[in-house]
Amino acid sequence: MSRFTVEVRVTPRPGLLDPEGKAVQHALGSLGYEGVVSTRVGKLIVVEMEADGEKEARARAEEMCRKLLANPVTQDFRIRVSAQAEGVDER
Amino acid sequence: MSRFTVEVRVTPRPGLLDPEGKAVQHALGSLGYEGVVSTRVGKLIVVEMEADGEKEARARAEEMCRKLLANPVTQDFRIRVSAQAEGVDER
Amino acid sequence: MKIAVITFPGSNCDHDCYRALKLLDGVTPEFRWHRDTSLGDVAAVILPGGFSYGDYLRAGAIARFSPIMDAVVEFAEAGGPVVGICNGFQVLCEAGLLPGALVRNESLRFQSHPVHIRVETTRTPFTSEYEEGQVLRIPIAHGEGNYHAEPEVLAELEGTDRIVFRYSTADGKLTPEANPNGSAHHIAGIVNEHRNVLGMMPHPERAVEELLGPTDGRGLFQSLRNHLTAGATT
Amino acid sequence: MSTPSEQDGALAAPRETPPPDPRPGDPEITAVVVADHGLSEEEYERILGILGRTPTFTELGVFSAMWSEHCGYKNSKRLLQLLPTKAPWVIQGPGENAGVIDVGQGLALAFKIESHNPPSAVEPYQGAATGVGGILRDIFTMGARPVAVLDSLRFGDLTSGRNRYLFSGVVKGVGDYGNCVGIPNIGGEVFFDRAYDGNPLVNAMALGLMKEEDLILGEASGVGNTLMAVGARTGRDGIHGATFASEELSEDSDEASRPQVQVGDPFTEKLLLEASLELIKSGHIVGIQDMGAAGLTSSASEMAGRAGSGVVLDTALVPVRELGMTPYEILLSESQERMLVVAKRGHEEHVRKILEKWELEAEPVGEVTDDGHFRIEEDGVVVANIPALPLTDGCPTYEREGIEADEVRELRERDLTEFLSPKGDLTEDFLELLGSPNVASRRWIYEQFDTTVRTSTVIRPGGDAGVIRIDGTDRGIAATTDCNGRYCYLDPREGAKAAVAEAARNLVCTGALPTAVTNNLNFGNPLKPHIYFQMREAVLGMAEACELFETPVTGGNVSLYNETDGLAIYPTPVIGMVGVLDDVSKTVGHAFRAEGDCILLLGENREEIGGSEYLYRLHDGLVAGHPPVVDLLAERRLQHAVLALVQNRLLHSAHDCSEGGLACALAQSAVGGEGGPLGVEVSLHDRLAPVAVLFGESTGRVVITVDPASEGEVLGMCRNHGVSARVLGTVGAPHGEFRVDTPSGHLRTPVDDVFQRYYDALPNLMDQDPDIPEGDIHA
Ligand SMILES: Nc1ncnc2c1ncn2[C@@H]1O[C@H](COP(=O)(O)OP(=O)(O)O)[C@@H](O)[C@H]1O
Ligand SMILES: [Mg+2]
Repeated sequence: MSRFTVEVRVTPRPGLLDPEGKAVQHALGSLGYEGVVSTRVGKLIVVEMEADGEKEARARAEEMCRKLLANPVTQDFRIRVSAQAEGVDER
Repeated sequence: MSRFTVEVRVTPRPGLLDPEGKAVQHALGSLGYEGVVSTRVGKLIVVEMEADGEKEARARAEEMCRKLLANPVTQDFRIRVSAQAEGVDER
Repeated sequence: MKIAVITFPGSNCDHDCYRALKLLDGVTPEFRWHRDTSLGDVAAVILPGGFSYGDYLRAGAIARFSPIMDAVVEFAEAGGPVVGICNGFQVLCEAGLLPGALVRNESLRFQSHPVHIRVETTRTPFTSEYEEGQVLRIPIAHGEGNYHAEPEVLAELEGTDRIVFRYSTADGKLTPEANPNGSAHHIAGIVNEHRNVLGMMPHPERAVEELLGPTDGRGLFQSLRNHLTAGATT
Repeated sequence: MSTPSEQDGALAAPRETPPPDPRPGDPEITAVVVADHGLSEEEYERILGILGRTPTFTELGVFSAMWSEHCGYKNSKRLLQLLPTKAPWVIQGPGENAGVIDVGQGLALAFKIESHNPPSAVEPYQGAATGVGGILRDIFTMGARPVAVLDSLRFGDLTSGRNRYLFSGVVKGVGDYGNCVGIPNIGGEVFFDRAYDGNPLVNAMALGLMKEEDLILGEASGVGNTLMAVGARTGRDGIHGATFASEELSEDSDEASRPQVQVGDPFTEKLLLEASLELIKSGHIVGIQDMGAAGLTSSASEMAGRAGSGVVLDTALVPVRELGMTPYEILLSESQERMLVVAKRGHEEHVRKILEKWELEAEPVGEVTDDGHFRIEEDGVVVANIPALPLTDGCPTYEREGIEADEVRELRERDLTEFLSPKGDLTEDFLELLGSPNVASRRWIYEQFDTTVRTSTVIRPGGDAGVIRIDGTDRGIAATTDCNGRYCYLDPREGAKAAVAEAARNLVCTGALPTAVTNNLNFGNPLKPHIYFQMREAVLGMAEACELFETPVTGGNVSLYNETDGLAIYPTPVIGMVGVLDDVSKTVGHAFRAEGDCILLLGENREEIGGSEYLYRLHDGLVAGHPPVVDLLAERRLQHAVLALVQNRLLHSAHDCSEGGLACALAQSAVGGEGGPLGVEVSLHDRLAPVAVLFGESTGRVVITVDPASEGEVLGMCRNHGVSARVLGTVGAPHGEFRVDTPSGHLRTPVDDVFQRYYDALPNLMDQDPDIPEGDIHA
């Protein structure tokens, strides 16, 4: 068993109205940011789990998404698995 | 000018209560998922913008975060910039 | 006859539903706890409003896994009448008993005020006491009541007379201002294919007593009672 | 300058239990460490006296929290003693989690107000949300089921993006929390003025009902009974929030010195609410208290102090959210949604079972002792050992010097004659005033609050006071919060009286008899003589009015040091008042009901424009002049008259005149109905300047409507009560004209314009630009 950090990114499905994204986009515009083409707002769910390997971690995460974490009618999800306890800071 | 996809991940600061994470963690437990060590829920904001280069895109995104997208009192943010219109699917 | 009101840990309209049912002759409301596994001998089920599990993640997403929900699904599939109000509607969608989903209000704000809704069909066990086109005054109180479904699903709901209530003006017009949350096709309530499962965002249980305002919600409970008594005598 | 009181002089401590050794790893106690804990030299001396030795670091933290202004009331206690607190219907006065009054038929009402100002300035959403959470816990720890909340808010002007950010965040926080727990919001207030720029005020009030016999107190009694930590786990949130609430904010309140904010979890609160009420009914516990300000420290020591007992508890037994927490942190954490419960010995398992049903934890953490000490252990090693009573009640209290600021006196005495004639067109002035965020509809706010959950709300927010029915009876409860900080700034004594008078007037307008008061004293730094002056005067004014109205004060809260960079807020003694209706079906709304109804004015128009919204809004933020004078005896007569009219079902509507004056009161009644706006045809014959008669804010006035057939009877009843009353005109047609004539000017405009201005003003202000968090504190 090793520990994995699973990052689930849940975003509103394309075509679905994203009022929150729209609001942020509008606010960025009013703050004077030009060149902002689009803004979408979704959820980030970071799960740390014990699993037998990356593959298993990913498989379980996908199942969690389908069952609970995302609603297929309105949301898409993407999963990223990393072996570290904490994701690398990419700043 | 080229187009960049900036992904901002906003997460509750460590140590702060994350009621949503707690609720999801609890739900995953009741669904029978074992080995889930922790769950945190944050926000994912995907901004597409025109910028003169990756560096500029990142700098502007950081400013946006500090000004609007994240609340420094309760949230940390991390930024990822990619040159494509759509982030690479890492599945 | 008994009607079950389900209490999830964060339900907060369970007592209000109970009280509204209590006002009906011949009906005995009974609470069922989310951890119960059986409904017992009840003629109908109400999923009340509230914040079943804090509405974390998505409203209703966690509640649908409550132990009692298996019994509710079974009951519904056997044709038993089920009404989900507000959070109850959200739970029914998450549980797959009704199509579509309820997403955040377009305003991004919680909306709590009386609205007008137009009765679109009386061909349900829940609306027989109303007239088609009748406009009701009923409160809403929700942050995620914006009904969304794929175009095919919406077309099917339209084509099969399954949209039960739509947000409208006082005189029954469907204007954008009359739609409080951005719902597709102004949808405030729908039924399933077999017409025995109703989900609606407005709160009829808050509109049954004169002291508190309009009483347009009564018809819904009376329709249900009449449906059940008719069923019992035939 | 300060004089410690005599009565809390030598508090000799019984010292049977051994003193703790310094805990390895804890900082040494130095003068700097002491000062960092907000304790004066004199206070530290007193601590040395109480302990007879140097405190440990843990003990210092405990004293610092308990002797902060927030818990210790060191600068306000002596003033609070001036307030009337007794009446036959008061069951529990100040000193408990909430006040309790008898409301008849064996039922009791618990109610209290509490501030969450500094947390809301830093993180408006969580600050406001946890404010609501805290006040709800104060109610249900008395054994009462919360039935309503109200919120009293102050912000700087909405022209600033930061103020809009604070305002929208606070409103959302108040709403999300109460909505989720399922408690209807039935009212409150909001006021915008530059004086609140750096220091928004967020005061939340809650009401709860119980059977009288279910009352339970926050007492740790019965030696050997078990202390249990119940509810959420303890994290590092808001450590030293109580001390923080007692400090001025300054521009360099930076990241490092800023305590972590607390995050609320209303879902857990709802579970805790149900579990607590079940627990109290079960008979397995003898006491319960919220772990609010200063967390475990204040709850445990106050419970011991009240019962005259002692407690011992082991921090290693407290369920924590994070590893490696020190006793200091565990004792001072302000994590939300936690309670301290005193379980009867041997009943711990029953307690645990009840909590488990609600998916919550309950862990034994200590027990009640008889040695009068507050003793803390970490894994059996004593880390703090303090006599409980001196800790809770031995905080030095000060009476300070109070001197009025010269500049305020000058402002008050300023001649306002030049402002008595309209600035431009009278109707335009009127519409501008009506669109002021201090006059316009608050619908934008309360539509974000669930106001009808629990199906008991008879009068929703939007009128004068909220009204709920008492389930199973004919009775009702009305509640309101009021305070005009501008009046209090110009004349704190008159301003405080005006606040009490307005609260009572709001209640009687719904038909409720004013019964009792809770208050929130929001002020600047009490060490400054002109601030202390404001406090003293305000308390004296409040005391005088409450005495006369027979509305005793059963509790409240004090929030001081509301200053940024030396600039203080207006003195803002918020009054939360509750009233009782014997027959709730007689209640009256503020909106005109029918065309042809007769409009009457009770009370007198006077030439009073000092401190008015008109001056602020139409004359570049001018705050000057004498605020309206309060004639308490006339108010009392007015209250009786209105109540008699309601009793006899003679009123179709009743609305009190406040900010914006008579013209705005008429407008609010004209457009307040569900069925759309009604016209107004009114003639005023006062020999006063039009600005004074239309927009002056004289107190003691109520606009009522009655059936024309009962006009004579109503006038007669008013005469009998010694209340001046006269016919102003009639209610006009739906969507008709809004017409008010005076000898020297007219208001004329379609009532639809009035409607639009009144309802659109606040949304328009909020929709302009984004609400940005930028500003002094975040920068
Ligand atoms: N302004 C006030 N007027 C009267 N009593 C007050 C006032 N402020 C506080 N009190 C009373 O002092 C006691 C302690 O209050 P407080 O420290 O606010 O309790 P909590 O533990 O809830 O924070 C309470 O009973 C409260 O009612
Ligand atoms: Mg308290």
